[in-house]
Amino acid sequence: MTMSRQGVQPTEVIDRAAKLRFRWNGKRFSGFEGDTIASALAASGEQIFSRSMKYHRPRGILTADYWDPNLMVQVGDDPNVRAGHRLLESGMDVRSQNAWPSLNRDIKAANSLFGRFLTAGFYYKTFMRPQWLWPTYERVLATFAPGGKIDLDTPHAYHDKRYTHPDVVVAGAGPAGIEAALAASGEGASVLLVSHEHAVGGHLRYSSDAADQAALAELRAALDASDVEVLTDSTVTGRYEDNWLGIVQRNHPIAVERLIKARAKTLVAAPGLIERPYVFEGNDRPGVITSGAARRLANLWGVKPGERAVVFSANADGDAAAADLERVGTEIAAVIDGRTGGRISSTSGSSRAVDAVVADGASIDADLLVVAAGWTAPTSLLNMAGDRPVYDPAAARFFPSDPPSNVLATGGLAGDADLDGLRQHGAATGRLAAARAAAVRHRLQSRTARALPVDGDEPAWAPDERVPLGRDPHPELYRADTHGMVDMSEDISSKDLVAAAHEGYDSVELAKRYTTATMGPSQGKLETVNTVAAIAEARGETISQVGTTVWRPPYAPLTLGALAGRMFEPVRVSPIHPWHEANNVSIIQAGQWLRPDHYGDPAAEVRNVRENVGLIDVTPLGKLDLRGPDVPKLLSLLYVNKWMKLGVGRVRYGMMCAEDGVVLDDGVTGRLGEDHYMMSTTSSGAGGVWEWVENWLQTERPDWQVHVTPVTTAYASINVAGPKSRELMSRVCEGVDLDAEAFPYMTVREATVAGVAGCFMWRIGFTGELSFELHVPAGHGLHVWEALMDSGSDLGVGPFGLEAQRIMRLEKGHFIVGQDTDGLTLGPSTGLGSLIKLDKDDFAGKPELAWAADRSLPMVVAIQPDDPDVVPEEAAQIVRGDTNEILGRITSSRYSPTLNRSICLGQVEPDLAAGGTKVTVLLESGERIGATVIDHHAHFDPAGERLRG
Amino acid sequence: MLLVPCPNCGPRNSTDLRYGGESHARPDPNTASPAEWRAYLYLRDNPAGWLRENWYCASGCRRWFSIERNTATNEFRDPPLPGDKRGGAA
Amino acid sequence: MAEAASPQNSAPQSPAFESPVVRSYPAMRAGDLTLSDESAVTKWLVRAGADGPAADLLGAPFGTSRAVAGGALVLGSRPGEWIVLGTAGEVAATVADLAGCEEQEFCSALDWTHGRAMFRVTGTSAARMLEKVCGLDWSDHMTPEGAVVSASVALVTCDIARNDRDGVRSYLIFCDRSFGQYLFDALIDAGNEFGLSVAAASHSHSAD
Amino acid sequence: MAGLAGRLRKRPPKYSAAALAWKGLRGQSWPRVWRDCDLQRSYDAVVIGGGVHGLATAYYLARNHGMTNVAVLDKAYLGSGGSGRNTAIVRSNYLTPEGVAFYDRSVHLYEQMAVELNINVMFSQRGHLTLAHSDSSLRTMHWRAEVNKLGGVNSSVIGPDEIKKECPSLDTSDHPRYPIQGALYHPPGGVVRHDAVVWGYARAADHMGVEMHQKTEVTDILCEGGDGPDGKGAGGRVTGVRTNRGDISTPIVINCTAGWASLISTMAGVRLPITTHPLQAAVTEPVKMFLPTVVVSGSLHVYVSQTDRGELVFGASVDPYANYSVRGSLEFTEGLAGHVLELMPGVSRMRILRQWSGLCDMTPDYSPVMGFTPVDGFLVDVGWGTYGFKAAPVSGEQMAEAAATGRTPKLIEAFALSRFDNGELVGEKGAASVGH
Repeated sequence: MTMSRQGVQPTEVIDRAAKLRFRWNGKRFSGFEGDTIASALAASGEQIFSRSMKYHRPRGILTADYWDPNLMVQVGDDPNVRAGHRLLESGMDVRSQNAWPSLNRDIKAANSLFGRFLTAGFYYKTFMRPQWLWPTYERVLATFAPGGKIDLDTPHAYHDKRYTHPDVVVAGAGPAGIEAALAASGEGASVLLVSHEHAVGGHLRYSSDAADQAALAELRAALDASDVEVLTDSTVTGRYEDNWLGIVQRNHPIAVERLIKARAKTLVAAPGLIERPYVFEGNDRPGVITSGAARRLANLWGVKPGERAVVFSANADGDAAAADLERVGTEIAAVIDGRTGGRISSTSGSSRAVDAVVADGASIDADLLVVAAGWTAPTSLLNMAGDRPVYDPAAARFFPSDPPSNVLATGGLAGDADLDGLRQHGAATGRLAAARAAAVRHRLQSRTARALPVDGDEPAWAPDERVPLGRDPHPELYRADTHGMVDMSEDISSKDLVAAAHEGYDSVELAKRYTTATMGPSQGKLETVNTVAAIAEARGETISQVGTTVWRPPYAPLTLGALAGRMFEPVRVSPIHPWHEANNVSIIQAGQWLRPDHYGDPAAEVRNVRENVGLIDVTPLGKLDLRGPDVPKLLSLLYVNKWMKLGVGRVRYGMMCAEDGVVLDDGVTGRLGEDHYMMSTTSSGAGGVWEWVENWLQTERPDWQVHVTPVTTAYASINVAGPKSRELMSRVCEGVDLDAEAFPYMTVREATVAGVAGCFMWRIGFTGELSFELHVPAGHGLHVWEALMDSGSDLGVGPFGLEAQRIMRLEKGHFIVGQDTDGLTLGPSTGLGSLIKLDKDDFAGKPELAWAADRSLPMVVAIQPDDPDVVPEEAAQIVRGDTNEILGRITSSRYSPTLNRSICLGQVEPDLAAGGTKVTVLLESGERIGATVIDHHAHFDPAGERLRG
Repeated sequence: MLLVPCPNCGPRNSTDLRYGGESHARPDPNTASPAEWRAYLYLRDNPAGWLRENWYCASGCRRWFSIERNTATNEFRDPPLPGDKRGGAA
Repeated sequence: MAEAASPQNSAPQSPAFESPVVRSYPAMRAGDLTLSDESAVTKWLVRAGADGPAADLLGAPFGTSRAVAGGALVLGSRPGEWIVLGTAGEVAATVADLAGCEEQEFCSALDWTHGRAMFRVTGTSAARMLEKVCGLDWSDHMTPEGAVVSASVALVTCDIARNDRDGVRSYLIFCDRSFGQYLFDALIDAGNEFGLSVAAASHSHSAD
Repeated sequence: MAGLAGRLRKRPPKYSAAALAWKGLRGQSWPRVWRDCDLQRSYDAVVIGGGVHGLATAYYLARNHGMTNVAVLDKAYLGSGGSGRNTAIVRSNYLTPEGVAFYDRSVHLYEQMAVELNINVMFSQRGHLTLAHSDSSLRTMHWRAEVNKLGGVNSSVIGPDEIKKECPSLDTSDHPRYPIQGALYHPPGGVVRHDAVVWGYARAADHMGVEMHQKTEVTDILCEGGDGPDGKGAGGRVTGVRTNRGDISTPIVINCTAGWASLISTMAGVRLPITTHPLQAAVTEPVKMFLPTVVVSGSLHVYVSQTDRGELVFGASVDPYANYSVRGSLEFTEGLAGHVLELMPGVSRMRILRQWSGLCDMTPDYSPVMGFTPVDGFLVDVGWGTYGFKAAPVSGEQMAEAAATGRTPKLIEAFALSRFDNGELVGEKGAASVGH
C-alpha cells in the first residue's frame, strides 16, 4: 500500500503551518505539529514500522493508536514508545527496535521459513541436551528478546506526584464520559475527567459526520465553562481498594510525568471500546488495518491510507470507514459485508499488494484491506474492582456483570446506542455518581475528627435507575483453523492456540502461559477475545464456558520514573552536625541518622579518651520521658530486672526481652524526680521500644497512670569521657557537686552547663572511662559542644566517633543488641542471666526465661585470638578442630589500641563458654587459628575502677 | 490503598498504621503451660474471613485499637465506605 | 506540675536558640506562597484525660484548635494530648492554669520546644502544595480552619494545624527536630511549582 | 528405574529437537501433556495442591518409592497458585547449616531437572547478588558466606568494584542515599521457567500413573479417633478427603498448599503457626538484555532479574497485613520503582506492564513446616513464605520419603511442626527476611 498526505480535512488535528523535522532510522523526515510519529511516517509513505517478535515478519500500521502492536519504536533513550500515540516533536531521533540490520532486510526473517518448527512452546521441548550447551542456547534465545534499548546513563529526571480527593473521577472522555463529568459537576460534585487521548471527544474526534462534529464542539464548550478538572494524555492506570486510583499524566509542564493518586468517592469507567483485529491467513501483513485506523489516518491527519481498498465491514464503523476512504481518494474495490455472511479467508499478492481472498476463494486486487470485525470492551478498571465480565454472543463482546456500586460504567463499555442515547446514559451516570459521592463524603466527614461537622442523616445510597443501554447485534467473526495471527506482538497464531489446547493447555490461563498469547504490550486489549475464541473452538465449547483472563493493573504501561516520582529519603541529624561537618568528620549512615564514624584516626581517638578526655555526639540514643506514679511498675514489667526501689537521682541498667524471651533492647533508665523518669534505649531500637511501651500501656495495663513522650531529639546528647572529664565538666558546670562521693557512678543530676539550664548529667559510659553523659536542650546543643571544646583545649579534649566507641565498648566487653545477639538469643545467653528476676510477679517474656534457665543455650563470651595480631572477621565461624562442624561465631572483632592485641566477642555452644576454653576460628581466608575464651566479658579493666573513678 | 477506620481519626490510609496481627489474650505467665504459652506466641487461626485484629495508628493518633476485618474481602465490620463491599481475587 | 510550670528551657539567661534549619536561603521571587521557620516558638505538650477537667479548661478536643485568652494557641493533637504554643509567657500562663486539675486527675506537661521543629506555610496554593507531600484531603470540608491532624509529610510523621492568616490559608507543621532541615527542604521543593519563597520567622502563632 | 518399567504406561514421545523437526515436517500434533482422568474412590495417597510442591511430591512418590496410585487435587488449574506467581529465583545461600544443606540439594535437583523430566525448564545459573547497604547487613552477608562455604556452597562477599563487573547496570557509586557497600555473590543462583517446572513434574508423574485432578476442591478431611470433633485432631488418623467431586478414601493426605495451608490443616484439626500475606510482583515491557545477574537488596526490599524475553521481573517483601485477596496495590509498585531506581537509575524509562500477587504462608522463623502432624497420616509441606518455589524439588523428594517410609528424613528434621511446641525455632530469620 502507499499512504500519502491529502488536502486539508475539516476534522484534522495537524497544523500544516508548523513543520517538524525528525529522523527515522537515521534518515531525515518531516511532519506537522499534531502528527503522531506514526502518522508523520505514514504520510511520508513509510509502510514497515517494525519486525515481528518471533518470525520477524514485516509489520505496518494496524490500529494507528496507543494500542497498535506494530508501532513500538525507540525515541532517543526512550524504548517501546507508542508511535501511534506519541506526538511528533522537532528533532526526534526515532528508530525501529526489532530488526537487524535493517527494517527492510532483516536476517532473522529467515525464521518464518522455520515457522512450522517454532510452534508455541517449542523451546520447552528442546535444548535439554547436552546440558553444558544450554547457556549458549540461552544467549542465542535472548537475542530474540523484543523491545528497545535502555541507556544506563539516563538520569532519573524530575517526576512528580500529587494526591487528590475528588468526589468523582471519570476515566475516559468520549461523549458519555464528558456528559457524566458535566452532570456530576452540575450536581455540585468535584470532578476529575481523565482523557487517555491528546484531546477529549473519544470517537467523535475522528468522525467526519457533521452532527458528530457539532456535538463535539458543544461538549468541549460545556467543559470549558464548567468546574470539571480535565487531564488529557493521561490514563487511569489502576483502581485499587476503596477507589484508590493511579493516574499518570504524560503532558505535565514541569515534570516528565506526574503520578496522581486519587481517592475517588465514585469512579465512572467510560473507556469506550477497542477495535479488535480479524483473524485470517496473512492478517498481519502491512496494508491490513482496522476501520478505526483508516478513519484516524484520514480524518485526524489527512493521510490517504491506500490507493485501492477492500473494506470488510461488520458494523457501522466499517461503513463509515469506506465513506471516509472514498472522501480522501482511496478507490473502494469492494465492500465485504460481515453482517450478511461475507468473510475474508486470507490475503495474497506481492509485498505492496494485499489482495483479499474471500470465502469463495475469489481474490480482489487491492493495496489496502480495512477490517471492522468487532470490539474488545476494556473492562480492566472493573476487573480491578472485582468484577467478572460476561460474554454476550449476540453482541460478540464482553460486558460488565456486577461491579461494586461505587464504580459505574457508561459508554460503549456498558452498551450501544446512538450519540444521543450514549450522552443521556453518560449524564444519568454522572448524576448517580454525584449522588453516591455525596453519601460517601457525608460518611467521611461524620467520622473524621478534624472535619467540618455535618448535620442531618447520611443520604441514602442512591438507587441505579438509569435506563440501560441496548446491545447492537454483531456477528461472531472468529476462526481458529487458519494460520492467522491472534497476537501480533507475540507472533501467536490461531494454530498455535489450537495446538496448545490439544496438548492439554486447554484452560485459558494455561494456554496463555504456554503460548504467551495476550502477554504483550497491550496485555490482550486487542487479542483476548480472539484468543478465547480459538481455545473455545479447539475445545468445542462456547466462549462463555471458556471464560476470560483477569485484567491486572496497570491499564496502560507506567514508567518506573513516574511510579518512583520524587524520592523522599528522610535524613536525621543532631544539632551538633554542622560542627562535625566543619571538622573533617567521616559520616556513617545509621538508619536515617547521619553520625560521626571518626575524625581521621579512630585509634588515636581511643587513646585520647583513655589518656585525656573525648566528646562523642550520641544524640540518636533513644530517650523516653516517663511521668506518673506507675512508672516503676511499667519498668518492672518491661525490663527483666527490678525497679520498684530506684531512688531519685539514681540510674540503673536494664535489659528488655520479648515475650519469647529473645533480647529486645537494653539501656539505662534514671529517676529524675518523684514521678519523673528518663529511659534510654539503643539508637536503632528507639522507635520500636516506644511502640512496645505504648502497646503494653494501652492494651495490657490501660489503668496505669504513665505518660510517655519521645524526647530523643529534644536533647543533644554528649558523652564526655576520659580521666580528665571531671576536670572539664567542672569548668562548664554550675549547681552540681561533681565530686565522686557527691555524684557517684550510676547517678543522674540536673545542671546548668555553659549557661544552659535544664541539662541532665548521667554518670555512666559505654567506654569504661570516667564519663558524664550530658543531655542538653537541643536548641543549645551546638553551643554546649563548642563550649566544652573551647574550655578543654588544654586538657587535650577531642571528638571521638562511633568507631572509637565500638572499640572501647568491645574492650569493656559490652555486647550490642542485634550484633552480638540475634533473632534467637534468649536473655540468659548474654551472660547477664543474674539480672533476670523470676520472682517478679510478671514481666515480658517471663515464662520463656524461666524455662530457658533449664535449657543449655549458646553463650555470648569474650574471645582472644592466640596470635594478638590476627583480627578475625566479624562473622568468622568457630568450628570443631579441622571439621566443618559449626560451634559458634565471632560477632564483634577489633584490634585494641589500648591492649595492643585483637579482641572479640562471640557466640559459642554452652560447653565452650567456660573461661580458658580453647576454640578454633575459621578465617575467611580459610586459615584456622587458635583462640581462647576469657572468663569475663571485659578485655580491659574488668574491675571497672576507671569508670567509677 | 485500604482505608482503615481508626476509631479516633476516622478512615485512614493503611500506610498510616502499623498492623498488630490477630488479637488474642495473653495467658497468665505464672500458670501457663509451655503448650499454652507457645500457642499464644506462635499459633494463629488465620481464617479466610472475619478476624479480630490489632492496628496501631502510627502516623495519626498513636493509639492501638482492635477491629474486625474480613481477610478475604478486606471489608471492616465497622461499616466500610458505602459501595465498596466487593473485594477478593481481582 | 510545679516542676513543669516553670518553662526552664526557654529561660532568658540561656544562649540564643539554635534552629534545626541551618542552611541559609537566597531571597527568592516573592510568590503566592511563603514558608517560614518558627521552630523557636515555645511549645509545651500537655497530657490529661480526653474529657476531664484539663480538657474542659483547654477547650480544644482532638482534631481542633483554640486561641486561649492568655494568647497561647492550643492544639488538640491527640486524644488526651494538647500542644500549647506561644511566647514563653503565654504558654506558662496557660500551663499554670492547669495546676488546679492535678488534684482531680492525672495530668502532666513538658516543654517540647527543643523537641519539635515548627514551620508555617501560607498562601492560597498552600493546600495544593501539601497535596504533593501528604496524602490527606485538604479541602475545606475535611480540613477546615482550626483543624489539627497528624500524618506523614514527605515520609516524616508531622502534626499539622490549619491556622489561616488574615483569611489566607496557612498551616503550621511540626516534626521531630532531627528531621527539621530535611523537611524544610522537601517543602521548598514541593512549593517551587507555586512560586514559594522563604520568609523570616514571624513568631506569630495564633489566629486573630 | 528398571524395576519401575513394569508400572510404566506406554511412553509418550520424548521431547527433542529431532522430534520437533519430524512432527513439524509431518504436521503432526503432540499428545496431551497429562491425562484427563476420572476421580477414583480410593488412592494410596492424596496430595492436596497441584503446585510445584504437590506435583514434585507425587512425582517422587512414584519414582523413588513406587507409589503410583496417587492423586494430586487442585481446586483450580495446575500451577495456578504460588507456582505460577513467583519470580522463579533459585539459590542456596542461606544462613543456617540446615537451611544451606536443604536448599543446596534443591539446586542440585534443579540442575538435573531438564534431562530427568525431559522438558527444558531453562534453569539459568546466571549468578545471584545480595546487596548490602549498611555495615550490619554486610556483616550478615559475611556470616552467610562463611556458613555457605562450610556447607560446600559457592558463595562469597565481594566489593563494589567486583559488583560493577558482574552487573554494570548497578550504581556502585557513593551518590545514592544508601550506597552499595558490598554483596553476597552466589554464582550457582539463578532463575528457572517456573511454569515448565510445574508441567514437567505433572507430565513425568502422569507417565508413571499418577493422576492430576484439576478443578477438584477439597472441602473436608475425614478423620477418626482424634480428640477433636468428628474424630479430628491430635491422636486421630486420616481416613480420606471430601471434595466437590465426591469422597475419596486414603490413608495418607499431604497438605502441599500455599495460601490455604491453615484452612486445609484446620480440616484435620491441626493448628499451624502461619499467617497468610500476599506477596506482590511486577513485570516490565521487554528491552534488550542488560541485566546479567539476579539482584537482591534486603535493605531496599526488592529483587529483580531479566527474563530471556527481556522483561524485568520484580518482587518485594510481603504485604504488611494478613490477607487472602490477591490484588496488587499501587503503593507496592511505587516503592518498588523508587528502590529499583536507587540501584539502577538508568531504567527510569522502562514501563511496568503488569502487576500481580500470590499468597504466602509466613511462619515466625521464616522456615517451612514439613513432615508429620499429631494426626496420623496427615502430613504437611507448608509455611513456605516467599521461598517455596526454589525448594520444590527437594521438598517433594523429602516429603515423598516421609510419606512412603513413615520416618522423617534427616534433611527436614529441623523443620518439624513440633519445634514450635518446644520453642526451638530455626535461625533463618536473619537471612530469609532479606528475601530472594
